[in-house]
Amino acid sequence: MNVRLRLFAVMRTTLGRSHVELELPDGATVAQLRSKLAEDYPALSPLLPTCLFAINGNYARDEQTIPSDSEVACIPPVSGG
Amino acid sequence: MNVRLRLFAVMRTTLGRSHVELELPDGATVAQLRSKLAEDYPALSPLLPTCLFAINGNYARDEQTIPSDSEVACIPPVSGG
Amino acid sequence: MIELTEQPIDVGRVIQRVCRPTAGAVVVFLGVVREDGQTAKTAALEYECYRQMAEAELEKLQSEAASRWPGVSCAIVHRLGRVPAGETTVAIAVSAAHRDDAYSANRWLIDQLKVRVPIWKQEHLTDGTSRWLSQPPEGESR
Amino acid sequence: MIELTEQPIDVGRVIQRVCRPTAGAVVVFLGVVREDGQTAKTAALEYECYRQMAEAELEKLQSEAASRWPGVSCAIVHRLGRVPAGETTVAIAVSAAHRDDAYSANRWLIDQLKVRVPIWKQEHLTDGTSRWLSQPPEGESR
Repeated sequence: MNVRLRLFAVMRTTLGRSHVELELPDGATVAQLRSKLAEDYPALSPLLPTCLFAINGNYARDEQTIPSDSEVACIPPVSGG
Repeated sequence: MNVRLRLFAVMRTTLGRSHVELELPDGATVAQLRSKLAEDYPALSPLLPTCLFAINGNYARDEQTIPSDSEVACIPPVSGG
Repeated sequence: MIELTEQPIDVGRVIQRVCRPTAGAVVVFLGVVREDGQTAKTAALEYECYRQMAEAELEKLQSEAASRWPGVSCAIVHRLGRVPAGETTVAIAVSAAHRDDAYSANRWLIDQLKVRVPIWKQEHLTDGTSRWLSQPPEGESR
Repeated sequence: MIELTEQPIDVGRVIQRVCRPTAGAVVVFLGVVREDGQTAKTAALEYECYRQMAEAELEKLQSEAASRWPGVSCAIVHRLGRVPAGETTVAIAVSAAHRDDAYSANRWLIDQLKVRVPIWKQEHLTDGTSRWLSQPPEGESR
């Protein structure tokens, strides 16, 4: 499946893009997404260990599977307030 | 010496007066003032155990002596805020 | 800034007084007249004070807060006279570099104010009766 | 009331939103842009967010606060975009019958906001450089 991943903050400015498209096996997990992202975009790799991911606006654990057609986002350490 | 004692809040409304004059021996303590007040104004007596006294705008302990010509005030439990 | 006033409290002005280039956090406490008397509803609270001493005690609180939490700025305004239900009776604003100090100093100031500063309130109920209030037991306090 | 806005925050309006006849205490937290960058001075902070998720997380915080501290009302407004030094970045107002709950819920809300809500800030310094900030270690936090 094709996943459109939203990027924010340092991830967005590092790549100069607000989203990337990733090709993943159907039923892939967040962990697989994380690996694929590091592989396809090595510039993001050092930032990934502190990033979380969200599926359809909810934080998702690494073992969670990604439903097709979901909105997936990479969430670097937040700094609101 | 003659002491002019300022009254506030429940003490003031109980007596209907914002001050009283008390005749005390020179060098009298706050404890003596307290007794004299209860004696001269029995209506205040039940309220006195929870009252503090202030001399010239500072809280004063019972054993403290009252300088002549000082401003003395009876401070019932405060309830600001 | 220390103020005892018969006028409604302008909260924006109180906050303005603690603004500093070094301040990253501001905590504000407002006491408000609640409508819940024990039997009838509260129509208003009426505050009286021993003015010189109240001002002096508030100044002491301000200095003590500045020693306990270096770098904080604070402003305390207390209303006097009759304050109708829904209006603000006291406003305490504290600014600090970081929020820990702003919260701690603010909470300390209102707690100390309520036990040390010679200000008293009388509750006027909607049934026409009145009573002097003293501080409720710990945990019940507003 | 939950709001993410590009406009300056009107603190009076945020406070107004938590006024209730049962409220005796209101605690307000304001985050302000400090002028102290590490090397040069901070000229502004620039906030970006993942809007749908940030709004949803703020709504969750509001409901969770209402379950933990029954009877509290809260309002949270966060500024987005470029916020110059001295201006307010976030305002959290909490009203409660008594002050214990107002302080606790307010503090809990800002602490949670800073770790859970997808909002990010970039610091623009007066020397023209910029950097993304993440939350400083515990105790250092604003």
